[in-house]
Amino acid sequence: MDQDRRNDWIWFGSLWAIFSAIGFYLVLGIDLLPAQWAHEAEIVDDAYILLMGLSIPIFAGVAAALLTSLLRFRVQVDDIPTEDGPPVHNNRNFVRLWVASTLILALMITVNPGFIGIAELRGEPSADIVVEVQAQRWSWKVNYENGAETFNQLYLPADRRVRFDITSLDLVHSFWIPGFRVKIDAVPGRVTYLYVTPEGVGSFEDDFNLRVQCAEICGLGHAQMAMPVTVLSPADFDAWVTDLAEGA
Amino acid sequence: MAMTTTPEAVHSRAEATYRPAANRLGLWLFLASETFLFSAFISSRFVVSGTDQPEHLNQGLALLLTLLLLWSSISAFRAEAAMAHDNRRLFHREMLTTIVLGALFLVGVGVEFNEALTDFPANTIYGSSFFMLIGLHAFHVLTGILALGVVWNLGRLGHYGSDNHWPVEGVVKYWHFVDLMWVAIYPTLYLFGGS
Amino acid sequence: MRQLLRAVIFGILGYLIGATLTWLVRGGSLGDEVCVVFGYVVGLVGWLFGIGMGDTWVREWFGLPARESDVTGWKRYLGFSTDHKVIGVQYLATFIVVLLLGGVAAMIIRFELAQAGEGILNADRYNQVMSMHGILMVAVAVAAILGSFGNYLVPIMIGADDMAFPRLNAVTFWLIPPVAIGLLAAPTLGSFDAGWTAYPPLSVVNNGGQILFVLAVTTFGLSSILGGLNVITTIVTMRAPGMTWGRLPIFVWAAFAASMISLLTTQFFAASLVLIAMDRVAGTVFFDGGAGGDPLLYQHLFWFYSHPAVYVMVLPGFGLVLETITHMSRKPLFAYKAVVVSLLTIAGLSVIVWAHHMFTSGMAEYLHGPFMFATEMISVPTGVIFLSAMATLWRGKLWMKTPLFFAMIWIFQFLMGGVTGIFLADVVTDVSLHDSYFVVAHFHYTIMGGMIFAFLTGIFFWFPKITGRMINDRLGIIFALWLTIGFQLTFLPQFWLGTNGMNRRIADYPDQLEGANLFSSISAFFLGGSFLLLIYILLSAARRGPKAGDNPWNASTLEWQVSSPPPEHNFSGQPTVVGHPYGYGTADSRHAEFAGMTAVGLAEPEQAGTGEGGDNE
Amino acid sequence: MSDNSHDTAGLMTVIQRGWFTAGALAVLTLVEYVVATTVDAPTLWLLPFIVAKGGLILEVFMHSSDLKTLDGGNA
Repeated sequence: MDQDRRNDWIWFGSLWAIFSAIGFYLVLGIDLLPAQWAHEAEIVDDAYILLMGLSIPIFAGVAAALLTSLLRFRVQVDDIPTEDGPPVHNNRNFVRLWVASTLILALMITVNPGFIGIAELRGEPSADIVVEVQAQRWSWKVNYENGAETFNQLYLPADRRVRFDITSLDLVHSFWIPGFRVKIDAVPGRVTYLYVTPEGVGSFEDDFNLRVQCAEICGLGHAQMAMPVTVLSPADFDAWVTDLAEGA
Repeated sequence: MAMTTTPEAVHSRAEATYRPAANRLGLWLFLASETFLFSAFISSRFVVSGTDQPEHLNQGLALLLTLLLLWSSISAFRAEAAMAHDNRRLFHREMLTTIVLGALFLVGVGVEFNEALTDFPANTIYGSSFFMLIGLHAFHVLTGILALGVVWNLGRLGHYGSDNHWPVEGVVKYWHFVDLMWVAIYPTLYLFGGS
Repeated sequence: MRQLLRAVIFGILGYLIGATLTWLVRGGSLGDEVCVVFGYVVGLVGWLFGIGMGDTWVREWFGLPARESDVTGWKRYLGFSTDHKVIGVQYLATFIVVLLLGGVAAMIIRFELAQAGEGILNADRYNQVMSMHGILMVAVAVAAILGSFGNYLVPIMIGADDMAFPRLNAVTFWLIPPVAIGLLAAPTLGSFDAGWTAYPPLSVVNNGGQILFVLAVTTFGLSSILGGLNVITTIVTMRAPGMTWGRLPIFVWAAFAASMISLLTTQFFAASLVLIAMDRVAGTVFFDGGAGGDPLLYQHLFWFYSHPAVYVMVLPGFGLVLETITHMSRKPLFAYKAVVVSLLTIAGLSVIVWAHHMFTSGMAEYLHGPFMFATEMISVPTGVIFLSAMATLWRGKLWMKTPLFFAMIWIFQFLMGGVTGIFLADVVTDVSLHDSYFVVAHFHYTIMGGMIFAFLTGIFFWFPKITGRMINDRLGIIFALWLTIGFQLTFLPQFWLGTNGMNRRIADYPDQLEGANLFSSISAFFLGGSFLLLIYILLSAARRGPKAGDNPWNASTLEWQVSSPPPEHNFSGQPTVVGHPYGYGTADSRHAEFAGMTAVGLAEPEQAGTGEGGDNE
Repeated sequence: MSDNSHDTAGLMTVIQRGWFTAGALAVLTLVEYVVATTVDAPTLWLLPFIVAKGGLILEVFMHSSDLKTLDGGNA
């Protein structure tokens, strides 16, 4: 009998190990996330990968327990079941251990990537440049500090910390740049803000995730409410923004 | 004591409306649920405009309405006590008093609405909260009056007695609940902003 | 039949009277939203009056004796029946139909999304179909289990003859058809396109169909409040002698916890929708940012209900699955008390986590941390549910019939939903993933995986009790595998789509995402096809399945101790509960005794402590 | 209203309790009004009045102690 019980756990342990290995290989081996175009993207992706790493063993454990049960505990019943399982109603120590470990795990991820991640993502409330963004069905208007203005085009300097001041004239829209991994809603009647430090020079032509996409449903043109983002080197950006302001 | 009522319940499922514990609990749960509805609207008022209130509030009328509702509460209380002690005359009189006071309250609300339309119309943020909250409360007063009317009529026809007066107790409880909500709504709209 | 016809006529008349009177009073045109609102309200009253309230309550209000319906046979299902079992079946049938309707909408959505660019639908039409799919499925998820199994099983399981308020119960069900009619009639006023969440200002300024959405969904909320009230009252006051709180079957506890949530928080949903209606028809400015209103107010009110609503959906699912697992693995439910505490804790915590839907909404930043913390904490009681399910299976005698198959798949599916939920509870990852297809995949795992799979578990487990006939088990397992594979292949790619820049609720997307979308669409059609098999299984079993007998699973709880289907008043004698509901493995343990009948059932686990040292036999 | 005695003395006692409560509520309301119109930012000052008035109504008028005996009593 004891040998039988030990075998259950050996089955479970082996399946757990195998599933975890497969899981780690699949999730961490394959690049699931798109290219990072901002400092913030690294923070978000690190949190994502940390959470993935933590969830794989949990996931594999449950899957292993289910498969072990299916393989080892199923019985053939002809008509009506006559045999019962062991009358185990509880195992207080095991429940306590389980609750304690889930609690500790939950607290751990609340601290990191939770609170620590929030602090990193927010960073210092200071910016090198401020860009005002105004959403209106179904387009974006962008104003730069020197008075330059673009419509459905966003140009940003690399390696400079940018603050977006975002508002909306009509509906709730959402300002999402997948390549930067950041998002904030544009709400009529209030100004929301967002800090981001783009990294690397590129444009929508290089990566379709370098775009501002409206992420909050806003009617007919919602899917098309996107504008390409171009990240220039700081010098190019300065030249571009000056030209634009003077030409205007 | 659920099972003491079982024989009756088994034989006539739909007739089994006199299960005092179930009826009481059901009403309390309903009132708890209603409390959430009122708190949703009351908290909306604070979310959109804090405790701001306009100049032209008719404080006198509001105080009068508050006292009117309070008076109707005591008459409803007397009506219930009367039926519990088989005093039908008193029940009859106090029920009518309550209904009349409730109707007067509604008239007062009408006057208030009329003033509000010019002082702070619905397209201002205070006006929105005002019409919403007072309207919601007035709607409950109205349904309360209708329910009181039904119970008063049935009591008049001799349907209730001291050992069988759940509908009276229920409708009066509902009436007190409407008063209870006013206890919160009155300061929310009129007093929190100061003078 | 007569009642139904009368209800339809009164409903239509009521609508016409309400709308016309409003039109006469205020002018304008008959199609104005104000007229629609009053027409709908009067029509709803007319409908309820016609269906049966007029015969019962309204007559009593005027001192007249009530006229009870004396219809028997299958016609009961089409009228105002106060029998909780009839109402349970009415819910079951109604929501299977609504589920299929929502499924058709899902198929249209996936057809459109199979390729980038405009396909069969233009963007406008797409938003409407997507919104319709959303609200239909949310309605199914909220009410399908509580309405059908809550009604059917709770009274029998606690040894009562009916719900506490049988007439209210009937009214609760008959509020549902106007909801369906209201939603499906929305295209006559230009349809609604703001998603099921109906965020303002969009839902204040869009087409007139939105007002029907608001009215219908508010009615639905009323139905769910009244249903919750009835379930709680029944459980508290109608338990059979000896049915202590510690002997309640776990599904009853789950229904209790879920009913608490729907009783209280649904009012916030109603409030948020009423505010939208006021903004639309009465000229108030709650959500008009320009006039001092605040669109975020809606989101707070809405999520104060709609997050707990997720638990209204899945808590009864937990109950069904745990019941099935304990009966089919022939072991007592592991850690019963801990599970009960967890169910109540989840219900309690659910009302303080709502703003995790709003991390990117622009609300005050100091709120992010506390709401993230509260959200992560919900994983602890949920973990206990998982523990109970798996530990009950462990070393049991697993009878691998379709219900247990579904229950085990449920564990797997809901785990995927739970684990991906962590990514959305965490502020940092949520900033990236919010409103993306990651969210879409996540909630399909929790709601479809967690609720629909539990619903199917319940259907397959209690089908013999409800109809008296067995289903074809081989087909059942084929269906389970077909559905699961289709489900995984449809929604797994959507996680990838979400992290790779596809936002939700769009008719068109960047060409680069076409491959994964096409794959997901093809899988979705495969998934959709499996439901044809389900219909076949259910219909063929109901018509010519083998007779089930009273207790085909040899299960211990009260509903299995009566005939299949149960007699009209559930029990011929008064049951007295004498022991734990799940006494498997303990010789001569009993759950209940019946007056004038031989003792049946199982279970008196006075030796509940025997499990202390581990799973010793 | 659990005492269903038919005597008028019992009724008078109950009604007297009602009158006392109503009197207290009226006084509280008036004081509340005075406080609100004299104090500068009265929100916090008014909360005790709401709690007191609500408590009185719940306890005396609505018999909230009923709730204790609602459980079916099978436990």
